[in-house]
Amino acid sequence: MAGQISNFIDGWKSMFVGLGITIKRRRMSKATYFYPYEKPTLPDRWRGAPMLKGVMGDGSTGTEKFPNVLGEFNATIESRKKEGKLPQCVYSCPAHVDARGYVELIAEGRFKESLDLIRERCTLPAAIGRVCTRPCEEGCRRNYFDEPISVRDLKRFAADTCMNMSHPDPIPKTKDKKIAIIGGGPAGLTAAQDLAKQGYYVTVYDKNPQGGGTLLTGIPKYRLPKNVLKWDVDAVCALGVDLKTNVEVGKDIPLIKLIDSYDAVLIATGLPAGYTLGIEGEDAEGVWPCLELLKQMNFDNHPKIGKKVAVVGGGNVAMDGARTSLRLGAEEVHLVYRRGRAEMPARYEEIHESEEEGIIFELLTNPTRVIVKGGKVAGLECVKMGLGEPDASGRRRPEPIPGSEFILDVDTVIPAIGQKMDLSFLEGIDIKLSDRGAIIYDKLTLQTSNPKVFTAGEVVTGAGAAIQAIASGHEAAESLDRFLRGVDLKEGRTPQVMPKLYNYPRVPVEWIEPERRRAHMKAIPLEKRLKGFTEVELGFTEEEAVREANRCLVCDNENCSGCAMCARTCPMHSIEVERTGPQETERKVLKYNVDLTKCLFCGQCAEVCPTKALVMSKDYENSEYSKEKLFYDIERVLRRDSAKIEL
Amino acid sequence: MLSSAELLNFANSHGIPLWAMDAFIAALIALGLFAAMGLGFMVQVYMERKVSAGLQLRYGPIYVGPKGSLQLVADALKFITKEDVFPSSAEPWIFRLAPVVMFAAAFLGLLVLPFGPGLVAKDLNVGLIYVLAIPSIGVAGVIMAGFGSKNRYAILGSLRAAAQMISYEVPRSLSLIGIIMIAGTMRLSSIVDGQGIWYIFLQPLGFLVFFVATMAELNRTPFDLAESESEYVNGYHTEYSGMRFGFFFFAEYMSLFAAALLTAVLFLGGWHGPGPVILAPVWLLIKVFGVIYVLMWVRWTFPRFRIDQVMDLGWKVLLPMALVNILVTGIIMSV
Amino acid sequence: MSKLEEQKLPDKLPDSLLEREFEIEELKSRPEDTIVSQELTINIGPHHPSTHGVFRAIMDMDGEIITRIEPVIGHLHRCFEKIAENRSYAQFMPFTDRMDYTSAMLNGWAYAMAVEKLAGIQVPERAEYLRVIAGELNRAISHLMTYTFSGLEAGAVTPFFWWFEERDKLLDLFEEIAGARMTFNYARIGGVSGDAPDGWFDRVRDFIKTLRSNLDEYYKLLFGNYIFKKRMKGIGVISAEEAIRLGITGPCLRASGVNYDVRKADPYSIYPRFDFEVPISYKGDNYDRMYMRFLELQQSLRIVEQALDQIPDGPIMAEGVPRLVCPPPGEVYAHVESSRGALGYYIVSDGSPKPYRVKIQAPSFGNLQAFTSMVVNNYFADVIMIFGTFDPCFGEVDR
Amino acid sequence: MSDDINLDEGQNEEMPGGVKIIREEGLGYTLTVKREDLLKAAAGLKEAGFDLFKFISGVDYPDRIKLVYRVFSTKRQNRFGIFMKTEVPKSDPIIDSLVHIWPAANWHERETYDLYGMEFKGHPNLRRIFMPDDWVGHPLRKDYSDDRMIVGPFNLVADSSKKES
Repeated sequence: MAGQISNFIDGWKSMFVGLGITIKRRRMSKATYFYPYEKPTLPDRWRGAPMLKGVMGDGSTGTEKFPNVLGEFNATIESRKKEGKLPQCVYSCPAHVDARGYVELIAEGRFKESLDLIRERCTLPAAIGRVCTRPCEEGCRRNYFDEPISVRDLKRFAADTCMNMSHPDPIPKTKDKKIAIIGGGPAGLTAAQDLAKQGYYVTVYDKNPQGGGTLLTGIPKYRLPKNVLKWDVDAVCALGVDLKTNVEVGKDIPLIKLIDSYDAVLIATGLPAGYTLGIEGEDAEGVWPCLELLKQMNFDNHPKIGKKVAVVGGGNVAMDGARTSLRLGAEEVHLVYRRGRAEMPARYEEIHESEEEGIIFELLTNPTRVIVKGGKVAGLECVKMGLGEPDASGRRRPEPIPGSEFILDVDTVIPAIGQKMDLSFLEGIDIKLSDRGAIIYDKLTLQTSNPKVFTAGEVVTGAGAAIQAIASGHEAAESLDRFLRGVDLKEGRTPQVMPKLYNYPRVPVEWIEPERRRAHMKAIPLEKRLKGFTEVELGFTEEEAVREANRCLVCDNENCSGCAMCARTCPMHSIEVERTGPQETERKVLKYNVDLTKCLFCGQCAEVCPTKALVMSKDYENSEYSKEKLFYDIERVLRRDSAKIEL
Repeated sequence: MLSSAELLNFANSHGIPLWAMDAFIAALIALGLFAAMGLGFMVQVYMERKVSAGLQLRYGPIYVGPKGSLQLVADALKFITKEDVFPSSAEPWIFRLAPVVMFAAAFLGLLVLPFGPGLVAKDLNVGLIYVLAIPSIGVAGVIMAGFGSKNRYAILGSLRAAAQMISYEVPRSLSLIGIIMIAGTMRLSSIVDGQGIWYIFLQPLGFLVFFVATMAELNRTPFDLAESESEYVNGYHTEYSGMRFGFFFFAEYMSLFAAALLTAVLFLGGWHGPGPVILAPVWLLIKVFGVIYVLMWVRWTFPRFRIDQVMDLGWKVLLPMALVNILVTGIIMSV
Repeated sequence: MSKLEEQKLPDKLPDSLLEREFEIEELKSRPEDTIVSQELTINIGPHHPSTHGVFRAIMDMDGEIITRIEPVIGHLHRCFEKIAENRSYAQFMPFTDRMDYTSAMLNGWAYAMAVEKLAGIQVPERAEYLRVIAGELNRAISHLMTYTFSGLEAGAVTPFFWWFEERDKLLDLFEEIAGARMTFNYARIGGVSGDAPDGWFDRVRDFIKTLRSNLDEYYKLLFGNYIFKKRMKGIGVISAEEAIRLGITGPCLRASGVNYDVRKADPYSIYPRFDFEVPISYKGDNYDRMYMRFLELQQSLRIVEQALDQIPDGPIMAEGVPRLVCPPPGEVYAHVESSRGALGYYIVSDGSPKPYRVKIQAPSFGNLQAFTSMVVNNYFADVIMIFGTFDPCFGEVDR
Repeated sequence: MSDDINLDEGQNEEMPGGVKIIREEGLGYTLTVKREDLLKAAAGLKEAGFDLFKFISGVDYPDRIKLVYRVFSTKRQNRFGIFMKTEVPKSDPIIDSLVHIWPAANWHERETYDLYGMEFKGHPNLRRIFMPDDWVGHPLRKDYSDDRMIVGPFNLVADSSKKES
């Protein structure tokens, strides 16, 4: 009975507690408002109906170009990057060549203007167009859908088509300052071109018979023919640069004389020498340092090598050395590399082509001794290696496996394990050197301890792609210009924007339909390649180049380029896009229609739009739309008339 | 109201037969009550919406008229203009008569209820029994609605409502015996006169039982088993629409007003309140709308009982409490 | 002949559905005074206030007691599995929100996790944390929804409107990161679609504080209420073996005493970093099923708070994930603890950008089947209450 | 999830013909069984403590239909699930029902019948569950398509715009 009474009382008590709660809630603030009209502010990621900001070829302003204005170029690149208007291809290139710009000019058929735009930032277009490691293609947005645009080959096409045209006319000398540049490599020539454009007297000293630096000596002829390089160098000299070849500073002219007679000096000597293996028997006859071999081959005095060759090293230089020795008559070429295939620094295409040409890869082996018989090389003793933990550079440290020595019977050994700078001409000059023999310089202004002397190129940045040397050449030009104008070097100067390499997403090729595929460069057949030093890749025809250039999505220019990537990703297939064909020069979007009856407002099309023209407007879903407004034709999509949307 | 003497000589002087005179006056009073109830209906609907909105963190009607006041006119118009669907399978006459019976039962209940010291249609000396007996005819209306509309939900709903209304008649009546014992009479106006101290303080248990039983009688939560949305989709008036449903709605709110008036009269001392006599009806109305507010407040707080729990509560809890109340009152009065 | 045009009763159903003529001869053989009662067949149609979606049940009722139930589902069947086979992996993402529309974030997350497992994509830390925060908040609100819906079914309308209040505040938060209020489409393969705008985390903390302070009021109003207890306690009791036999997962299984929560049994994503308990009780009646949800709601808020403290900076999308994801051929299964149980995706891929087969394991499908086979011999009012505590979401049941 | 499958000796005999549970990448523990001894394997699993039935997924290959069952064990302390795979030639899609072992499989089998046309011998109430009863065809078959599909099967790669780079 007692339980029942307490239960009875609890029951009634809970009634009054309930009443108390409801009455207390009366005065609570009401968050609900009259949706959607009274909603104070719509968050910026609010997904209304998809809407285009602008369309290409319909009275829209052209895409923005990035000319090389000496002082402000770094500043414009950095500000565009912040606003999100910098396309990835321009961002990924160390020298920020305006890839989007010149590809679009090619698409419109204006090849000469395209070449001029390339020349702004890349001084040797034909050469770089053949040898560059393509960082721009790694950043291309088209990787997300199928295959990137072949930007490097288009650069080469632009240079090749304008090769028969005349060189640019010289620039009048307005300033009476004289600049000496030691080393006619990519860095030196870039600085020379920029300073010549400013009207300075520029003289370049180079010890090789022809300008081009490592591009001349290090790159074999089948990849970069010498007449093409010569055309490029002449184009730079035509601007008024005085190039003195076969003059070695330090031997023919002492550096101290240059520093006194010129107002400023730029050291851009690059990395001519190679590291030695440091193993016993290295000075025997038949051991060719790789760079030396490539240099002799490039100067056509046909170095004689034996039948069986062993190239030591895994970089691009080693690949070139191996393929050159094949062309110089070697039957059997072994490539000896300490680490595994994944850790090889050479480019993927290089490794692939050398395998095609029949080079035997001796991976995970390290040479320990050169067997010498009568002063000549008779074999190379190597040891098998096992891979341990990754070292500082992230590559796994190789440890020799005891007792696994074996002998490669070869008669020529070509060490190619890295390049070294040659600063012999600096004796007696008061330029401070670091304990390891490198020049001490200011990272931002590239100035050495002697205020009149600057450095640029691989001599300071270390081995890398040619385009990196060109980028530091531009920096040096800006410093020199400021130095000669007496302006403080550091004040108001934005450092160069260093690109971050993208993790290259690969879409498997078999799922991409043929006409969306990337135009691949045709090459001469395999047997003809080994015969002589004719160039392997044949370049694009005009029709191929324009078609490839039209594949470009013209990223981040806030005007729809009709690439139909949004139509591909729309789950409900409610977007219809039509643009002018790939061959017509004038690119126009003929029809753009979003069928709002099918659209889910899921926002994936706006996310994927490479040009950032398609955005989700603030229209409140279909509550706003009557039946006939539901078909969003081009006029409506551009929403020029409804002032309601402020974007 | 008018004393009967003046009426008589007025009738004779104009040669109107007596019965015609009474009929005319009755019609006049009925019309007055109907108008009052119409106005009360609108106010109650508006109040219901606003109170429930308040409790549920909503705004309630705002658009129609200043602060939503014209919403009640809109509701009334809605009932009148809506199409009056007549289901083909329904029994024609039972279906049509059900709302009339419900409405009549509720309307007759008002005859005895005083609105002020003299303002009562017919001050019967057995007013209390009358007021308890007549509204229970409404049960017949409910059953007629349920079976008339041949809809399974309606049948089940009406059976539930009937069971509930009948079984709560008993505790409701017994809880008032305490008052009769104290007041000594069953004439409502004299009960109000006798309430120096409000009967709620004298009869707390009685008030509690009466209040809960009234809620059950009116089919309001926590006892609205009849038209529970989640189970029987509006119970017995599922098939009704338009003005017929309007009558049901009108009947419901009228019986709500009548029950609140009865509670005010019996327990809260009718029109007793400070200030001159002319203010009496105002006090009464304030108390009535106070009771209505509590009823609505309860409605929007509590969940619903299950039908067998309702029966248990009715017979096993409220009835004994009513009897105990009578016992206690008897002991106290005899001492 | 589509389902919509012609609502013909399936004629193969047992004859009790049709208006049963009373067998006259059988009546004659009875003595006069026996009361003849006839079972009433009632059709809780697809459109009914308390069916949580489009569920149709044809019940035979003897008075108030249900004697037989015949469920008919499939009204909301859009065959997502067929749609998935015609779309690329990224294109199917918005459809996952249309399954369990009350906790859409968890669906997208499960699907994305399955594809990432298949394609071997590593999701960055911040994206994992954002997914946990969004998922747990969504779970909390959908648990609160089930709790207040059962109040609505029992007749108490007020807590239902309070829940709208809380949900509206949460949807404002989700609007800022995902851009929509119900079909968020927030998860992406390899990460999430939007980073949290600045100040968003503090707003989430405020939201949790207010929700937590309101929780004891919700508790007292419904659970504390005598009437609600009478309606919930001891009704629809399911033992542990019975629950497992019928294939229930989620809070309803934990209410019967089986401790199975995917977040603890097979910890996915970054759940091992949070400490939270899985509430469990043993009576297995309506009250416990609802109480489990109430406790889980509080645990979810705890997880969100821990996630808010530990969230690192960094990218929100894995790098190098192409839009046209082509995972290698193979099979994968990934499951998530959604608000209604274990939600899993079984994907077979043949290397092409389109999945070869996507099977969605919906927890509500199993729960609904368990409901229909255990509900007989209850009051009709209790059937509605038990249905409320199972709370199947019909976008998920019918797929 | 612990790696070792410590199925006690008692259960191993029931397993038909020494079929071993392997750990497949991406799926976890799987058990591939021939069609005939599906019932034996299922009984063995039930005996081994796998009692919570999760789902059946049919997969429509050109010549055969693969059925994947997923069962979870709440009894075993390390708590994991197992996939059971069988294959049925397209010519006679008949397999014995598992309702008597796991009653929860009832609706899942009806769904597989509805969408794939798989006959389950011994199922108490094999009717369509999603589609109306007189529906023609089984939707999830690869060769099935009707005019009602919102967006017809399309070649993902050829998108809607005609002239396109």
